[in-house]
Amino acid sequence: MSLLVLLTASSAFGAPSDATGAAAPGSVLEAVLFYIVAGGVVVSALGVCIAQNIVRMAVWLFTALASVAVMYFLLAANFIGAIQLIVYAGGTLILLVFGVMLTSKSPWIRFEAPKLELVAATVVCVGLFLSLCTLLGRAAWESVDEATAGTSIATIGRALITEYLVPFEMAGVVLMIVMVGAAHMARQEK
Amino acid sequence: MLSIGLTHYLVVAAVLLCTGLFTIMTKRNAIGILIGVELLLNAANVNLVAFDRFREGGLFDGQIMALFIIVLAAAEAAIAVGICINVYKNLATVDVDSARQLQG
Amino acid sequence: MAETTFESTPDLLLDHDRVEQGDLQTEELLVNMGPQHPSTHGVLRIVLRTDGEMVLEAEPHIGYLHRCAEKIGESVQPYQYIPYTDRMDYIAGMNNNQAFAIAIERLCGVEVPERAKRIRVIMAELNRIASHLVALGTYGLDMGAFTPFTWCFREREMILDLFEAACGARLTYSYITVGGVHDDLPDGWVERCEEFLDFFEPKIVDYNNLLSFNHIFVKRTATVGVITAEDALAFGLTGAALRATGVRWDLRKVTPYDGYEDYDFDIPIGQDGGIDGVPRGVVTGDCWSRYYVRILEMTQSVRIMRQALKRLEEGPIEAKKVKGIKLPADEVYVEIENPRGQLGFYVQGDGSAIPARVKARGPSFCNLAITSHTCRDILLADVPAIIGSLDVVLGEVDR
Amino acid sequence: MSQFAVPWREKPEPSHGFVSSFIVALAKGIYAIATPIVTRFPGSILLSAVVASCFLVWAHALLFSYVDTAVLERAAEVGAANPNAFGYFSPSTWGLPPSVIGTLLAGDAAVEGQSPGLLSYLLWPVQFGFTRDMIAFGAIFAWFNIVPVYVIWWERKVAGRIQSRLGPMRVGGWHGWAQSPADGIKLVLKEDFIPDAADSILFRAAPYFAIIPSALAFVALPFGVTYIFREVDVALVFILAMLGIEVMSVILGGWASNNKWSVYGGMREACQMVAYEIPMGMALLVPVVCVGSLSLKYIGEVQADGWFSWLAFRNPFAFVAFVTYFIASLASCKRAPFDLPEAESELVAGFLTEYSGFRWALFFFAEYAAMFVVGGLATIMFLGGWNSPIPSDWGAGLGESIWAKGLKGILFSGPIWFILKCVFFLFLQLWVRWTLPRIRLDQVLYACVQVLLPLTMVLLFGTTLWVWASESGNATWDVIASIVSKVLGIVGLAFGFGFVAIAGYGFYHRRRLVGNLVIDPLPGS
Repeated sequence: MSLLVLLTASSAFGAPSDATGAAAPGSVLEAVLFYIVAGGVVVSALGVCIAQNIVRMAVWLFTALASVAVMYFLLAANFIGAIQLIVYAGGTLILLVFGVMLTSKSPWIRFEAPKLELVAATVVCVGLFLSLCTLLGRAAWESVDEATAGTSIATIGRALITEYLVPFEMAGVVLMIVMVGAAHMARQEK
Repeated sequence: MLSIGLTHYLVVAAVLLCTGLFTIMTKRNAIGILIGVELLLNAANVNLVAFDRFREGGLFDGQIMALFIIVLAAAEAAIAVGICINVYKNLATVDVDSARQLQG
Repeated sequence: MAETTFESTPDLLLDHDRVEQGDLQTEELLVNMGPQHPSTHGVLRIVLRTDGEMVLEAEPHIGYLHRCAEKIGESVQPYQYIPYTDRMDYIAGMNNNQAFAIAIERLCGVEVPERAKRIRVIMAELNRIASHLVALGTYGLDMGAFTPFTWCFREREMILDLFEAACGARLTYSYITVGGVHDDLPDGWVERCEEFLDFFEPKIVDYNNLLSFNHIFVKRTATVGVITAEDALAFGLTGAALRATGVRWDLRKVTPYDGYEDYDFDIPIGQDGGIDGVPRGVVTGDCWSRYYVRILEMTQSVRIMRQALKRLEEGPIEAKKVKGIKLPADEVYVEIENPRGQLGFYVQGDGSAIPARVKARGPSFCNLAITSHTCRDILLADVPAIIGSLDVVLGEVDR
Repeated sequence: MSQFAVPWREKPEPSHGFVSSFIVALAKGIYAIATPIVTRFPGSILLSAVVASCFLVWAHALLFSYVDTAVLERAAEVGAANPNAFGYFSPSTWGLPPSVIGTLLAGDAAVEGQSPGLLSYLLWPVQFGFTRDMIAFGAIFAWFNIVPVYVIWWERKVAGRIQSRLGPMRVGGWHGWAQSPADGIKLVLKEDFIPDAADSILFRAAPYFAIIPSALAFVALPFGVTYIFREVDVALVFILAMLGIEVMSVILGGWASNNKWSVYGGMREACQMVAYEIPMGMALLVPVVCVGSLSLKYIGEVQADGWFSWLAFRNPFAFVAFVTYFIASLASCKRAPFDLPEAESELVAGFLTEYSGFRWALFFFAEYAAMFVVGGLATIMFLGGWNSPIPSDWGAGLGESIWAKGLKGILFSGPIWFILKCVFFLFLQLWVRWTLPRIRLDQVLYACVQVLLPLTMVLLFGTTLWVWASESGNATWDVIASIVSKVLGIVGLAFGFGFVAIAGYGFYHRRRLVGNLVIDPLPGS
């Protein structure tokens, strides 16, 4: 099993055509890898909404995030993929699981939704999905089939401190506020 | 089918979006709703990165946006988990239906 | 899937008021530490009420190793009861033998020959070293350091070899009997013992370098589980646990037995850090003090043994006619200094050869009583630190 | 059957399946064949293994120098993609233009001056990326399996020596060399036990969440300039992410076991991870700032000029960051003194309490593989990666003869140096583990958040200033920087020699503590 995953994930870095190492666009390999990874994303996402147990939901979310990261590798966005793994799967998700552990009396606690609500949600979501698919099928994107070359981290880094400097600093301020706010909320009131 | 284009990725993003929405609508556990929100954000990220990949120019705006979203998602999760724990401290449950003191 | 709950079961709660007062912070757990747990030194069961990593209170539950040791003493003759005393505190069998033997001797007025007293002192001090080695080694294990354990057991093996040479047993010796000792020392034993002492003394420096003055170890044990002298006296603590609080109390000095008054030795006590090589941050009566008092006591034991070996002379090793001796209708209570504290035996005779009542005062049992007082509002990792520093032997607690 | 029949005796003997029987038979066979040889000639076998591995590396160096010149240069000439062996892109079937494939398959006279003929026909599969991928995949997979098994054996020997014992001595003969494989077989054949109250699916899944990331980390870990499975431009972040994801398995395993001690283990790991991951990442950013790349291959390549060019000796901040990273990496591998999630004296076995058999073995495989990865990261980021301490232009006067090539192939062999350095780090980890007591949780948080984190911030800031000053081109500054670098290098050299001296002393006196006082328990017998 680990062998399979090793092969799949390592091939995601692909038989590349450029320095970033994404699978050559338009190749059969890319298609195969895409369907494997997309299958992983879809199954995990469905797992999240079907699972009743909150810890299992978190595990499904974990696999969904990991598959999305592999999808980023396929899209030649290696940096985003790695960041997705380290921040999302490694950090945020563990925070969530930590929250689950602190807030549930038992791991098998369930909060059932009413039947009617389930039906309504299903109708809404399936309808939304179908309409989105219809829209996507009709949309005429420019230069859709021509994938551009992958990025380099240096470009992203340079853009972050020139063009996107203000959002970058704002993100820092937001993180700062979040740290203070989280610390305040976690403070034990005596 | 074998030529993977932008639409393929957008369909995957649509699946993520709809499942995220479904999760938010049906789960009663506050952290479950948070998980749904993470799915939604990932749908947006997949969209951004895919558009970035299949776009002329190579400015990587999409990737940078995705980066910011990941950062903000981490911040959002930290605050939201903090709120959940506070709710749990006060109400001894994280069922969102039971947190209705402000409902008047 | 079985429905399992992490909720506290109310009838197990130790202190209902505290639970109701305390605001609900996170999940409070009742955790059983033991009876099967690596750091409870046997079959001690401690019920911990924890809030995350914090231990709000800890209550020791004992009795898993109860073998009616005292009741057995009321149905066998004293010399037959000696092997049972071995099995109480199995780490320090010699000292237990000695305590019961002295009790019977005091009751019956048996005079022990000089050579037997010397041998008893040598054996008791050897066993004190062996017992402290176990305490140090397992304390290292409790702190997560495995190596001190094997180093201590390496030296303990040599002591056990010496015991085996003297009496043929390595754990339950039954060597010190009523009226003297069971066998004379074999040829060359004294030289071997001196050789061992020469080998052993520098090893204490090794233990200090490896564990005692290790920064992490000091951080883990200093100011943890501080017991004041008042508390120690109030709870009836004895032995290293009492001396670590700064009380200079040792029965070998206070009420000498078996000729301890002849020997020149000191009573080490715990002290605050910063002087005499004691690391900064150490407080009198904390875990580190209790640990270090044992290290110092080993040095004193070596001192006593050197003197005793020098003064060992030829002579009889056992008083005459003690087997089947009739116990007078009287009672006696004798306490001696066991490695863990004061081990007392109360024996009541009724004119027959079999005691009417035997009762033991175990130092481990009494020292363990302070656990729930000390283990309040500490971290989970401090619980093994405190239990280990008290150095209890469950065989003697449960008897 | 009488009415007194004991019901539990009627149960049939548990029968092992075909795979189990096969494994046992295989193990017995190997044992039967290997034991007489290994027990009789351990020294000569060890010697011949060393010689053989040297020869293999030599042959490897020759082969790849041949292939690289004959195939890759040719490919580059025709304008194919960036050539890179072992992770060699543009496999002929996927990327290379047909004209190139035709030339390569023809083989002969592709490049002038190289001997065509038989060798090139024999080697022709190696020019295909897929073949090389398969070789490299086999190598990684084998390495991933061998490392934990033999590090565990080695750890037990090291622990034995430190504790004045011998360690494993029986299984297989020579110093218990087969102890770990035997333990592995035992673990595989053990009962597949899942507690009733556990969440059985997550309980089963958790070990795989541990082992897959640690195996994936090897994908981006370069063993040499061409010995990379996949060259990823964000290899550093990728490996850090893999180490971070492993935490999930601990939390999950602890949670799914439904044992209070396991939950404690999982929670502790989560707490600890929050504490150590930030200082660890920031300590690794120090060399990244020095070099300006996240690609491990590039970071390794800039350290090719011998000992003094290694990044730990570039500036004082990097030197301190090296120590900081090592401490944080201990926490990342759950190694003592940071082994709180499985603290056996406090939490029984922490998250591993309910695990046994194969699943338990998977956790341990992951842990030891992660130890190697962490050591490899330290090697690449601070200690020159796969480069030898000798500058790489040494030996230019030896000529281009086949023997000179072979000698240089051994002397500058990437994998040999890389593995040696990793083994050094592994030894440090073992040494620390068997010497130090365990830290308390609040002390871990204090050490990581209040000591290491500010320290690494200062280091990062300082090294940024240092790099900025170095790039300003001031001549005086360059002199100062080179002097500082030399001083640091000499300090590092002193540490290195000190380590060798201590290790050698310990090895020479390895029996000193064991038995210089033998007390005969039965005198006269």
